[in-house]
Amino acid sequence: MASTTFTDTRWIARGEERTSLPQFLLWLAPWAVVLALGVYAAGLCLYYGLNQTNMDNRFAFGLWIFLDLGIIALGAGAFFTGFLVYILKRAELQPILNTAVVVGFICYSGAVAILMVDVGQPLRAWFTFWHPNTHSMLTEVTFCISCYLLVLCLEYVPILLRNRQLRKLPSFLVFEHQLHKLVPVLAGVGTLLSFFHQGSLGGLYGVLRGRPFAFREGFLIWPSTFFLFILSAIASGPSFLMLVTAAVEKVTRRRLVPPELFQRLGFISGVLLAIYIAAKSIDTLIWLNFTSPSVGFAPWQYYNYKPFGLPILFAEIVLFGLLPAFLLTYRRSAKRRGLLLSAAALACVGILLNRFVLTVQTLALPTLAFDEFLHYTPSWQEVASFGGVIGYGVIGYSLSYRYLPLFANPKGDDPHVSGD
Amino acid sequence: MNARYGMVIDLDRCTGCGACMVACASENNVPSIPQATPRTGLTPMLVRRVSNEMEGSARREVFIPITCMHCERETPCVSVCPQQAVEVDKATGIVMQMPQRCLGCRYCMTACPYHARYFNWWDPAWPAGMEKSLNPGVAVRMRGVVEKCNMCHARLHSAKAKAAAAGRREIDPADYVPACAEACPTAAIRFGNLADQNDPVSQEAHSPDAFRFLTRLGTEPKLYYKSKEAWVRALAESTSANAEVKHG
Amino acid sequence: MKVTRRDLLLWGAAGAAGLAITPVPWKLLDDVSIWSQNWPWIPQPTHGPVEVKQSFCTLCPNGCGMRVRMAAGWPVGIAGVASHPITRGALCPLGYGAHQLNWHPQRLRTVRHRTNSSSWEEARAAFAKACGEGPIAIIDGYPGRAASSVFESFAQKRGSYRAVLGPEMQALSPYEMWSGVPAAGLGYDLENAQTVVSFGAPLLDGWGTPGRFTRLWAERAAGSTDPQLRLIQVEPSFSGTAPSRTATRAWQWVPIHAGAEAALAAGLARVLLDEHLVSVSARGPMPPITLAEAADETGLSIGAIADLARTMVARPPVLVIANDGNPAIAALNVVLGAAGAPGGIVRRAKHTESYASAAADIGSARAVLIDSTVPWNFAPPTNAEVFRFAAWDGGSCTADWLLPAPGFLEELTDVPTSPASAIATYAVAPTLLKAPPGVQSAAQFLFLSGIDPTLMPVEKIIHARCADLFRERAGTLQGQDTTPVAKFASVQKLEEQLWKGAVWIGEPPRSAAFRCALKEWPATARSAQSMSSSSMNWSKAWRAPVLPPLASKLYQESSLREAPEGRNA
Amino acid sequence: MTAKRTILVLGLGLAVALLAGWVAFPRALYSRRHQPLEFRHKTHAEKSGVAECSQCHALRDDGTFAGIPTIETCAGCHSERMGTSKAEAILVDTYIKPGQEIPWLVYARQPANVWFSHAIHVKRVALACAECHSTYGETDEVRIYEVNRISGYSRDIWGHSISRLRRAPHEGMKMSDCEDCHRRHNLEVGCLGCHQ
Repeated sequence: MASTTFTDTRWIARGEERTSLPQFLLWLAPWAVVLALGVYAAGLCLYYGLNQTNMDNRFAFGLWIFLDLGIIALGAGAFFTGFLVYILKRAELQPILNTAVVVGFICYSGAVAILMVDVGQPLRAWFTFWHPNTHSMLTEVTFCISCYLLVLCLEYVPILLRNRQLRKLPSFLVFEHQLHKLVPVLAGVGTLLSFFHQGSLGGLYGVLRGRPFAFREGFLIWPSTFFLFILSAIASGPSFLMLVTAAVEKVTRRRLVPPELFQRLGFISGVLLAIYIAAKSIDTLIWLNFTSPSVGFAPWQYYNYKPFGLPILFAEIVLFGLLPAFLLTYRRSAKRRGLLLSAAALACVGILLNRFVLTVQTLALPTLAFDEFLHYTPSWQEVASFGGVIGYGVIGYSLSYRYLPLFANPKGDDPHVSGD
Repeated sequence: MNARYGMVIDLDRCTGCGACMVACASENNVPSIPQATPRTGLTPMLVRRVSNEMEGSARREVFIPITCMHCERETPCVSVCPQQAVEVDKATGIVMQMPQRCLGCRYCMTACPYHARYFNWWDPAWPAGMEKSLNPGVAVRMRGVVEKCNMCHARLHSAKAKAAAAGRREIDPADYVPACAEACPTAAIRFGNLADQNDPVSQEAHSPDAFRFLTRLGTEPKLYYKSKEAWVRALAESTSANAEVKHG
Repeated sequence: MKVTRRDLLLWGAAGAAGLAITPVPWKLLDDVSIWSQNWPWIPQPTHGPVEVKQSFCTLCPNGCGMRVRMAAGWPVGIAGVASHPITRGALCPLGYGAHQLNWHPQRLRTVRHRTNSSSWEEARAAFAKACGEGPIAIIDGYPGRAASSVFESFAQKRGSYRAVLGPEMQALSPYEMWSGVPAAGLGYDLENAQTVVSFGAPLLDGWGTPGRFTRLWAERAAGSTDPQLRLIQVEPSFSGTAPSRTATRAWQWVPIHAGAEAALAAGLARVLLDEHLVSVSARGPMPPITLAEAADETGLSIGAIADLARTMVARPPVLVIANDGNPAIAALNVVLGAAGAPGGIVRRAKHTESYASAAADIGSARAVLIDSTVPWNFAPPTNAEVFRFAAWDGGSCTADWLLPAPGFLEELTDVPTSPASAIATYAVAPTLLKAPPGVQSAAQFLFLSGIDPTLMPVEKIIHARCADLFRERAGTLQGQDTTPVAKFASVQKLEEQLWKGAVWIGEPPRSAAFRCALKEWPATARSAQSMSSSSMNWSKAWRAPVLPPLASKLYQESSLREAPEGRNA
Repeated sequence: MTAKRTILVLGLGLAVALLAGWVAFPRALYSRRHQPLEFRHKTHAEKSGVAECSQCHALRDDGTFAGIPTIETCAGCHSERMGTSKAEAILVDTYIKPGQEIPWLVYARQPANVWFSHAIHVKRVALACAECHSTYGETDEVRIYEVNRISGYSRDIWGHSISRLRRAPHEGMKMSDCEDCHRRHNLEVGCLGCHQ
């Protein structure tokens, strides 16, 4: 069935016009290069070991962990939108649901791929499932992320099967229908899993009793960062979805979703962001005044080391917190697409900054009185292999966009019955 | 009765010669890595040099041997390990690291406030023939795993075997002394059973000059340090004192 | 019936599902992880019966006692010997890694003539030829051994024998000049000193026998504000470089201008004599330098020098230790009456060997034979043909002949009294490892060259020395237990013990006085070398060709020490 | 019709998979090796009146286990050929005369990171050798040594049955087997109790 002529229209959903194949390939080419370079770099790390990175015994976590936490937070849009649509029955968000799933799938699979390079002995990584240490936040993360990745696959498959050619196989169509019935359930499960691993990613650092900069008291077994991470993730998720959709609209020069939807997303994002910032501020105050001093670390001492001064804290809370929260929720600013999007961008940057501070600053700060404040610059292998994930993301999304009906088509007829 | 092995390190006696570091590496088959730096090297026992930051004749320096503190409560590295590669041994109180179980996620390294854990960034290698000089009691680690002080468990093993062969249940304390304590030319490092009231080490641990690092973290380390110099004892707690003078 | 794509898909699906309920995926998962735990390229130790052998470290002339743990016949670990009278269980960091040295990549296994490889026959021929043509010189880095006496007797007729001495011995040479007692017979009675003033000697950093002074210091001084053993370190302070670990751990550190040691010594002597702080009997010559000049040169105030002088004598006996042959500093000891008094410079009770440390001029030699014990940084005269013995190639070697010598534990040698020791000791380091083929010690080389038929092999000489010990019936033998030599029934019994690692100990230096005839103050020579690096002792003064690989832990994988020169991390 | 066909195809796929997994795979996974020499435990025991395993497989004074006797022990009797068998010739000429150790393939060889003290198990707890090593020592057979191509472990470590379900008490020397026995005698041992 391989088409001999240099075209792929038979694969593109009816009623959707897409750019010509050559133009599409031209768009993919640079990203393919980035991806290839990333695969090569990752290969080096797997073959020669992690000496290929610039991490060391003091900076045992580096760029990778920071970006993993980052993209997983941004990928939270997937489960959260599913949650809103299927659990809270917010039908108006339906149009971006597929995008949400694809973005989520890409973020999570990418993060997991990088993690497999990041661990020193990937061949033994499965021990976590066989000999799990139930007290470890990382165990929680590993279980939830791998399970949720499975859920995402199950959510992605029906979208995949809606491809024009694949629909030709009757059994697939049946399968897809069955699966689609499952989707609400999956959304529920996904929500549960996501709440836990987003949280335990925060817990990851919150439990570090040995690192008073990160250590937090908490509720039951979960430190406060557990809940802050959930909040910040669901706050930034929608913003990121908005940015992705907007980017696609820019590239394809066409309206894919009604503008009200953007405002809706922005509002949700903004409100959650506001809640998050409030919670974070309280948490920070408690930590500075009680938690940290109680273990012998004077408040504010962490901010004596440039470049990690107080401005970072300010930026996190005001510049990338309150400001976007306001812009996203305030009707006037939300109406202006430009403002809305830049606010969304600010929100996402804020979350990334938060993850950066927690991962990098925590390790850079001294604990013993005679420790030095440390610096670390990732090696090209680290940067490249992460670039690979981004390349993978863009390519993955582009393909999905081209060959799958990501956005319910304007005619509004239900994609399930339409088609041949 | 269960033992609680620990050490008392008399910093006033330490001349920073580094014998403990070499003896430790030799006992535990720690390779010498050509490309390694102070930040990527393997030094399960590491002597750190600290000064009172004065100039001229007022300058004092102290050498602080740092190794795993074998924390007793809330042991930071144990709770974080996702696959039980770290545990506190009930019988000895030793915090054990199992490199063959480890998947190299390095979470325990970020958890350790003493930076006493080391990652094998490279595969171990020895010049041709030198593998004959490896200690048969210790398995060589491979790249991609975390290692640390296991209190020379190979010596505990041979002490146990010796006792068993002699039909004894308990080991002879003389048979079990970690390499660093054995090697220290000034007997600054002393090893003993903190659970045993009559053990001189457990008594020394309660001397007024004795202190432990970062006790307020509440991890109850089993490595005690000793100094008559107040500025040295002041190093026990966090950086807050001299945070101002340090900057990135 | 034709197979459709659908069939294939279904078949594959069923197959995949089926495999999941077979051992394949699960067993593979397990085996692959086990493989990762036993990677074939990770070296593994050799297993076998374990035994502990007593021996002595021969890396430097201090001959520390060591227990060598051998597994399957190979050394796998090294520890000190608590019963050793001088080291008392201590070793230096290099000693603990020494058992790996024999496999060092720079180990020499073949004879090298300049850049190309050669043979022992050619080397011997060349040496014989040289001996015929002119005077030869033999350089020994570890005088007093049986091998050394082989060198001496060979050199007697054909040239000169010269011992390269470490700073500890150099510091004793002035007293030899003034008293006629050979420096090799002198030592520091540290054990009885109460105040030790070191002029740049790295007393806490591997000076003399590692562990000898550090042990004393740890037991009598460490941490105490008013210690029984007061260590005063006189040492230049250089801005930028950290002071030596001795300076920063000492009871008192006196920072002075670089190279002003002699001036300070003179200044102190003047104060001691002016203020009659020293007993009249011990009065030495008055230095020809005013206190003001001394103060000016050292950078200390007049008051500071005076105070230092008073502090010195406050807690006698006081001993001044130099780090080189600087006569002014030695003279200070004479003024203090520390030369030839308990707790000062003492003359060892009868020691088994006496050797000429006379620095004969070897500039005119036709050929120079350098023993493997000579520090690698020893520079021989260029006009002579140089036969350099060494177990390891330390790099940038200018010798004409590079001759592979036995490595660590591979050679039978006796262990004479360690430099600057107050008591005489004697021990034997047996051969614990078979030397690789094509390796030969300098003594064997001379013996096999057959140039001098009267030469005795090392083993014979050691037997003879043991016989002497037995005949003299003096001292005790310190092994698992302590036995006076007089108690031994036969020389065989004595030798047996010595071969098992026992140490012969001479009488303690009680009536150890000797007179120094020092009429006037020696010409104030500036210090030969000035200390700055904290790692000076094992990298500069006594540069070994190579270090045990694990030494990298100290200067490369940590910043505990500076990388020795030529070994930058 | 299509339903039948579907079932047929599915069944076919399943059958192939099961056959490959349960029959072909185990054969492919292990490589079979012969011992360098044949050795008859039973005969040796009878001829030289050996009653205890420990008489040849002895504990050293320091509690370490000497394992298989060295070539000197063999030379004690076999310094010259004692028979006309081919094995005898090989033994004397290739091993005893040049003093070359026999490279026996040890069925129970544990990996480098395992510390197992025979002293503790045999001397203190008085376990019978057969508990772990079966009665191999009482037979005259020379078993084929099977080694896992991937992990390099002797097949005895996993046990002969690939499913590990039906296996004799002495079969299987994986960590889980040690743990089971320890659990049965409720003995708790930490990681480093058995690892090095």
